[in-house]
Amino acid sequence: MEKQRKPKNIFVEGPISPEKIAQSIANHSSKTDIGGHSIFLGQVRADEKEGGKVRAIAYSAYEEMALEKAFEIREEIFAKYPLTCMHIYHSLGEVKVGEICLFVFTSSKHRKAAIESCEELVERIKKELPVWGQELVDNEKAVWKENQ
Amino acid sequence: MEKQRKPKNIFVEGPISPEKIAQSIANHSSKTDIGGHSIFLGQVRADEKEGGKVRAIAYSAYEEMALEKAFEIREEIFAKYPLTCMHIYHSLGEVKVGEICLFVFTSSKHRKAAIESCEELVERIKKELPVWGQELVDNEKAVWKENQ
Amino acid sequence: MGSVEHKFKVLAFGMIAEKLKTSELELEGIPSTEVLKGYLFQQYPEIKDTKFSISVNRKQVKGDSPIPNEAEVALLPPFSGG
Amino acid sequence: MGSVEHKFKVLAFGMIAEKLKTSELELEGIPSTEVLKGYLFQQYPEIKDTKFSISVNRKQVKGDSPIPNEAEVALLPPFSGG
Repeated sequence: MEKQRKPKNIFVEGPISPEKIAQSIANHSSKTDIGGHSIFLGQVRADEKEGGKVRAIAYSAYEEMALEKAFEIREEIFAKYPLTCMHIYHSLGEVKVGEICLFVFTSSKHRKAAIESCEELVERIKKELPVWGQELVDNEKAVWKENQ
Repeated sequence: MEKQRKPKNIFVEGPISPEKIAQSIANHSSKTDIGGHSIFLGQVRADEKEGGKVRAIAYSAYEEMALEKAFEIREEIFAKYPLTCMHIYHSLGEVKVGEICLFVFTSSKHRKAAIESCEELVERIKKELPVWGQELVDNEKAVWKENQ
Repeated sequence: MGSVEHKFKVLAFGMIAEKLKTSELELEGIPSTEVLKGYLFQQYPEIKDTKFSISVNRKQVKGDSPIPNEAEVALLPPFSGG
Repeated sequence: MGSVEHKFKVLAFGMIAEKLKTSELELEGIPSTEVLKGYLFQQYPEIKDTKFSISVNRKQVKGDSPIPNEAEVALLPPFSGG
């Protein structure tokens, strides 16, 4: 029986904690056909901007469209690579510098599929998901980010 | 002043715990010039072998040479990519199926350097470090692994 | 009276929402995305210099696309997730 | 008496250690890695069919390499870390 995949929520309010990442890794110890995991984490940088240093990024999204798109990307990546598991988490709301705002996690029997699919997922998430980050600087001025 | 890098121990006795990974991630929250982390985890698979299913891998190493080689690889990767941090941990001794035996962690300002260097590190570790895994199967027979 | 109404919703995000000073508009009688842009540029000239793409019912569209009745249209500035 | 001794250590790992039934040998008077191989194949014919490379003082060598006095030589079966 083919596994039926349904759109899942990828959004979490605020930063993604290291403990959540550890829990997610630990959850895979029962899947003994996995030989490699690839993880990408996005972390908020304290970039220098006009008017000050970034202290946080406030994320907003067109959530319904983002979830539909994330599901479409998931399905395409699952069709392209022999993966056992794939997880995507993205923050909404304020994430401070040094905190994690994106967590992408792929697992496969052999390492190549996990590594390549993780990289492709990150690129597609940044390019295709309707998510916006507004950089909040010291002096309360806000700057809208733009990918690439 | 240039940072002086010295050979570090990469070996840990037994499996690498998700909590150790979480701690390692959390340790980077103070480095606010980091924008992306790339992580690779090797996990022991329950492969079917002649005589039974793998229940664990017992790792041994020519430790002195492995540490010298790991240091050489570190220096070369640091010279090649604009990285903020790089960490390598490899298990010695018995690691059960579903447990983590390799943890490679790179961090950089922009994601590309972290992602590419992590992949290159994993390939070099598997190919160049004098480490051996012996697959322990149900019936106590042991099979020496061979990479690639 | 008796004519079929053609209503739709426009969602605005990021810098566009900031410039429109709202994240949602109700519009009617605008048949396509190019006509919508013309309307918006006239009503809100401050968005003329802002890059954005348009989705209709959660699919990004290119060029001039029809806007169906009851559609959910969205104005999407360049993405910056991750 | 009076002649310079030429001693060195041979470390064996993985399947090679298993077949040699030891992980360390003390040898002397063997000038190079090819001569060492010849000696080992004669003494331990069971390793003839086992792939391994050789390191001298922790550097892998190719072809026939001299073995310095007091060297640390190692017999390295194919790596399988990670």
